[in-house]
Amino acid sequence: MPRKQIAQFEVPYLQILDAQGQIDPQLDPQLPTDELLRIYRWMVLARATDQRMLKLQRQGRIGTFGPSTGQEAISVAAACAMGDDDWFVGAFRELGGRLVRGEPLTSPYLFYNGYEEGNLQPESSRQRLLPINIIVASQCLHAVGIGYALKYRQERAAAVAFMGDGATSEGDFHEALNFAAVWQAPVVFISQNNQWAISMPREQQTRSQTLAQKGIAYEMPSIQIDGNDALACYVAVREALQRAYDGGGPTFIEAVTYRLMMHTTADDPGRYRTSAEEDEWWQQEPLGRLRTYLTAKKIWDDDQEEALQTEIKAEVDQAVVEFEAMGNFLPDIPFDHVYGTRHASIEQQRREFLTNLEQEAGDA
Amino acid sequence: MPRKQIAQFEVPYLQILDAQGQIDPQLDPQLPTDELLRIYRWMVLARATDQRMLKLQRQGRIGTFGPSTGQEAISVAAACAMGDDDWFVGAFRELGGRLVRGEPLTSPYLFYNGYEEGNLQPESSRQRLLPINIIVASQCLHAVGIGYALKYRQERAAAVAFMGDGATSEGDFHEALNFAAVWQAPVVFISQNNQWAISMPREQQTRSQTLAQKGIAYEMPSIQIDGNDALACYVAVREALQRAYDGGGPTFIEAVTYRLMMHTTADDPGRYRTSAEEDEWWQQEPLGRLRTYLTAKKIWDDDQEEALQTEIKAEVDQAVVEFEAMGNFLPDIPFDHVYGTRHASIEQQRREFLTNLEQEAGDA
Amino acid sequence: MPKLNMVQAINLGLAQEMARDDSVIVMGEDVGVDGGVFRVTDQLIEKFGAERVLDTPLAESAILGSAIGMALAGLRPVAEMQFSGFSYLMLAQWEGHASRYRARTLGQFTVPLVVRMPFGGGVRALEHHSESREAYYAHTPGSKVLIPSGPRNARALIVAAIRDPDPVVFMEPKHSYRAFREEVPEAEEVGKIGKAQLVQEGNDLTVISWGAMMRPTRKAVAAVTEQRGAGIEVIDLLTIAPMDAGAVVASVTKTGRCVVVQEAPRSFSVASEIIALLNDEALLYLEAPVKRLTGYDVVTPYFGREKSYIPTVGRIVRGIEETLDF
Amino acid sequence: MPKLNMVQAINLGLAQEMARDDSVIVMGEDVGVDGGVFRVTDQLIEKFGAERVLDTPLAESAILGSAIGMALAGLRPVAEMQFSGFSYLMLAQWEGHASRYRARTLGQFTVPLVVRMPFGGGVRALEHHSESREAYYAHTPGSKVLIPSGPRNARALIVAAIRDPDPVVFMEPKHSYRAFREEVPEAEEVGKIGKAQLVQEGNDLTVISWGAMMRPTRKAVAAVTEQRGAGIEVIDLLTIAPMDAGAVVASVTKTGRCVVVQEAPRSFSVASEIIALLNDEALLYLEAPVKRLTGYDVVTPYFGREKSYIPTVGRIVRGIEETLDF
Ligand SMILES: Cc1ncc(C[n+]2csc(CCOP(=O)(O)OP(=O)(O)O)c2C)c(N)n1
Ligand SMILES: Cc1ncc(C[n+]2csc(CCOP(=O)(O)OP(=O)(O)O)c2C)c(N)n1
Ligand SMILES: [Mg+2]
Ligand SMILES: [Mg+2]
Repeated sequence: MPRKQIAQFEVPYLQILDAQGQIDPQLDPQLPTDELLRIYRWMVLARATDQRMLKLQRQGRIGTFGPSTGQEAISVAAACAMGDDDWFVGAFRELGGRLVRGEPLTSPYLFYNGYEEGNLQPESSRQRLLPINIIVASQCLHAVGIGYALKYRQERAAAVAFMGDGATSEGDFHEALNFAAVWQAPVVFISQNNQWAISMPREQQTRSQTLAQKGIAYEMPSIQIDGNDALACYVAVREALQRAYDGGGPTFIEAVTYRLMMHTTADDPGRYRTSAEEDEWWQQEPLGRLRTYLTAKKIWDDDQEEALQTEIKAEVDQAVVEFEAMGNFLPDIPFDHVYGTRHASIEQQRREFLTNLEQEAGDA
Repeated sequence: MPRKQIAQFEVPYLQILDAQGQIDPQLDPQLPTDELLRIYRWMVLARATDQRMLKLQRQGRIGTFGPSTGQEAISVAAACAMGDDDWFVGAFRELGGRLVRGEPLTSPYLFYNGYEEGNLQPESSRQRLLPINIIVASQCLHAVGIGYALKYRQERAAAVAFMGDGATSEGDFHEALNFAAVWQAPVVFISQNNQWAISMPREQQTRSQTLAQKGIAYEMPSIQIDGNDALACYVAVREALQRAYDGGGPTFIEAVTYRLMMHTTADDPGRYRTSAEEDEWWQQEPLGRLRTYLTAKKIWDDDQEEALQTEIKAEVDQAVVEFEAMGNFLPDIPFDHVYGTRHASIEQQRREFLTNLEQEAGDA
Repeated sequence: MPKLNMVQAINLGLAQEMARDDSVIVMGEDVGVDGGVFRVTDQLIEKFGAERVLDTPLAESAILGSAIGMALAGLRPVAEMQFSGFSYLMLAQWEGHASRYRARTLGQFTVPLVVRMPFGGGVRALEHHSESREAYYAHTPGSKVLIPSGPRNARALIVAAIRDPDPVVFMEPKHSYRAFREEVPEAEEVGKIGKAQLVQEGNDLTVISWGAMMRPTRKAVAAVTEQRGAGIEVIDLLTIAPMDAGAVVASVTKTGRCVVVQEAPRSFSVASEIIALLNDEALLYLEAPVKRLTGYDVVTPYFGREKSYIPTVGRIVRGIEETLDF
Repeated sequence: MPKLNMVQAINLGLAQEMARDDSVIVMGEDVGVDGGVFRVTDQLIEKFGAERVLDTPLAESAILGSAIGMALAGLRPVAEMQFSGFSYLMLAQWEGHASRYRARTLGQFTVPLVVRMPFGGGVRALEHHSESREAYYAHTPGSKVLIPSGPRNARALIVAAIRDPDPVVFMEPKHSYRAFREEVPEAEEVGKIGKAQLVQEGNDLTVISWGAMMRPTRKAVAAVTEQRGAGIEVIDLLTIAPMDAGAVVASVTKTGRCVVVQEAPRSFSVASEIIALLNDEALLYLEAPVKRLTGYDVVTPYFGREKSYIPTVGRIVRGIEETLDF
């Protein structure tokens, strides 16, 4: 039957640097050398930290954590594209981006060793970096509220929210994109589509061909990008930020990437995916291709690489030493931060707690 | 910059009978006369019931309720298109459809007078009619589960879920459409876009041009229809049901209509919209245009109309009489239905309750 | 001093705080142009504009979740849940974020915000519009839960809630919205969070209640006092959490008898906690079991039956008498 | 009889019920191919196929909401919340529908379903993976809340929950998942919902606990018994709601002293309700205040500090002794 079509939509895609590290000259953003090297360095540091954490976890020196190896490009490039006044609103797989934003190198260890101290941002920093968020998709809404506040205060700044592919199934994701669009809030939503939500493959998470098309539901500019291509990530985020600063409202970016390691150290991917699949994605991982490009561009060579690896190993070693030297974790600190005001009932429980603690010490 | 487009989408629209009651001959579904008259009769009955309820509410004979005047076409046509084995999963503005599905004429009064008895379906009926649902969008998920169960049991049947335009903002709406699409569950989602969610106009509820395009997020066949055109409603729902029966999964239908009355009897639309807007929509209301069409088609005339009105008034009168004669509402019935099993603590509270009740009677 | 009902009093408090501090933002479904379905936010949009009085789309988790973001970024949002019965849609944001941000960051990030919500029955409303579930919020560490009982304390407490450094659930007993008026001074009054109000002193028995139940409670107390000349002490809890344990314990230590009147279901409730508190601190002073006059552990009936399920003056009178006579 | 841990025991119960009744469907995040993040649903997809063991998308409200639909249409879904800390996302569906459908329709529509969820701390897990919030569900009328404490009762209770006509929240103490093994008979055992278990008789004091706290409780009781020769009665609650008031009251009426051990925060909790119950029914028998050995009213600390916040054997021993010596 002949029916009217009343609206049309398209989903664009961006890749600048392909899996072999070849650049599409038409799309080359011509980033300055120091910016390119800065991005690369953070990615290398993120990878090194991630791998060290894995080791520490296996040795029982920190608790369960979720590695981000293979996903360095998107959060690092986004963080590098961001301005100081922008807010970084992460989930739990943006280690690289967090470090770029000034998180102390010791924080990941502290956090994954079970101390809230790992959430503290340096007093000197702008502190526009929210702590790791574990309730899937819930942080998307915080970004919207922050965006609204920035707009209300007429700050030229935006909130950048990260979430996984699985996160797009949660109601909070939907509500966040809708609110952001209605408010035309300066927010950049970045879904790290790493193909898996624990054991759930992307194709079973949702029936849509792309995650990017979910933005159509909110009339939101949306794009799918190669999330392992640091240049595409940088360009797409910069564009989205520009739009946000200029009052153009939110953007949704689907960054196609891959979780090369286990979901968390408690997970065994062997139960649900093949190593062949993993191998294939290792061919497309972001560090190698960026290095190839930098080398081809002649702004990087093997000596520099070696020096960088040595330097970064020392940094990571140093951070671990510092972390392990930390010790003064006051036991009753939770009583200090239930409320911002003092209450007799909480103080009474604190006394009870401390008495108990003393007695426990005696038990031992 | 030249960017690839990786997916395209279109949103179709269907209107068969225009606001003047003119049919598009190319789209005429050629419904049998008795089916056309059946649809019309239910719409008239729904309107009459709605208006009577309004009167009763104003007289304090029932409590707050939300009128559906102006929205009769979509729920009635959908219910008429449905098979006996299909499930009707409503929100709270589908009075017509509920009546079609066999809800006793006394039930709306009972329900809106504060008695769960208004949710009872005749024992003789198929009972695939869920009670009114007040938590906006929550019922969408029930329809998905029912759809899954039907598929699992290999029944050739579907669940038809209704929701408002405002409902599309809730997380439950999103989660429901995603689950239904992933499961390819036989579900028809019908959003009655009546332009308002209490005082919130459709344009501020979401930024999307259409609600229909929200289905794209789930790769779900979606369509916008003239929800005041009973023929378009019937055709669209029948098509969607057919798809569901045939294993083609869910469909999303945006039915464009208008809430001609207040949100509920506790609401004053004068605070947020003009009567000019209301007047304009009165020109497009569904009963008049269907009657025009039936008359033009020469299967209906003024005498028949008059007879119908008389007949329906009598039916409505009779229902109100029956409703008002009902009285034996056992006070402790809530204790019977907390659980399907008996528990001492509940029974003890029941005794306490009954003792209190006796004493209260003494107080008076 | 103008005589205001509770709706007007809260409205006054909101308007004054908005005038005082431009970081205060009001948001929720129908709070703007419509002025709120109960008119609590009436005229605020005219006074402060649509940027500060936000008519949001229909999504409770988003309302709180975005309010949390605003609070993190330095605003002081006052978000409305249209009815408490729909607030469970935001409980994950409440339990997971609002109540935790301070602890999670050892005080570095905080979320000073208020969630207002009408609750409770007795207004012949539809399903989900009549429940009392203050215990959910009270049981959530990091939450402050306030329930005013009259226009004057409602105004003082909403002001306190807005200025408080912590997230506050402000539950408004809708049955009391227009039930009576009180003089509410134009001049600033700031309630004290964490403090109960000693409504009336007495030596024979303590009645503890809050919210809409304060009215039948006071009537019942008046009746018993008149009939028996008993000295009944009355406490209006006002803050549910963190509770004013001192006031409760001091009173019952003195009177030795206690009745708790609450609309919510009985088990695992605020009344239960009051009893537990008295057990901890005042057991040896108790001359009778503490009596819980509460809703029953049944699914809140539709309004046709609700009345019998909400404590009445007569029931409270009898409860007090039984406890006096124990 | 095979010796099973709790994970295996629940798995056995699920497998047997699925084999017995094809209306039983298991669903949730990662419950299928992965067998559940704790392996509670291990191998079920191999045994019963992907139509009966559903790996769902990541959305808790949808998991319960669609399970409600399935139950309305005659299935018996057993839905998993991956951790109780994410279950608040479905509380609106629980409070608004699962717990109400029967009452709303006077028994015409019912939702026999089970929501399983691991809860509680002590496993060095990330934020939101360590809470105990059984009180939320227990306070919701129409809800049944079960907490097993060992492999054998876990198997018997999951079977009972699946066959029950009502929605059941089945909270699995994750600290006990692999902590110990018990003999669990292959043959059918069906637990009794609403019945506590008298673990050990005694005349001097009653200890009431549930879930993971049963183990330190038993150890503490053994220690006190050994040291002092006291006769301590131990009750394992098993059903939190509707609670077995009879068992609790009978025991404390006999012993006159009571200690409640719970992991959840203290206020507005299950422990509070037990005290309220004893106040109602056994006050005159109490020779000492009922002691609450519980979590504190603080935001659950990250695991670096959590241990001190969970009741330990030593703390329970002291609590029992203090109550004996009162
Ligand atoms: C609301 C919620 N439900 C469940 C979980 C448990 N969980 C943690 S991560 C995860 C999968 C997330 O997948 P995705 O969004 O794709 O992010 P990724 O882990 O791949 O980075 C799940 C189910 C959670 N943290 N929050
Ligand atoms: C979850 C939830 N939030 C708020 C409400 C209060 N409320 C009832 S109807 C309504 C507006 C619904 O709008 P829409 O979905 O467009 O349906 P309509 O009333 O127009 O039929 C609101 C906000 C509710 N019932 N449920
Ligand atoms: Mg993922
Ligand atoms: Mg509407």
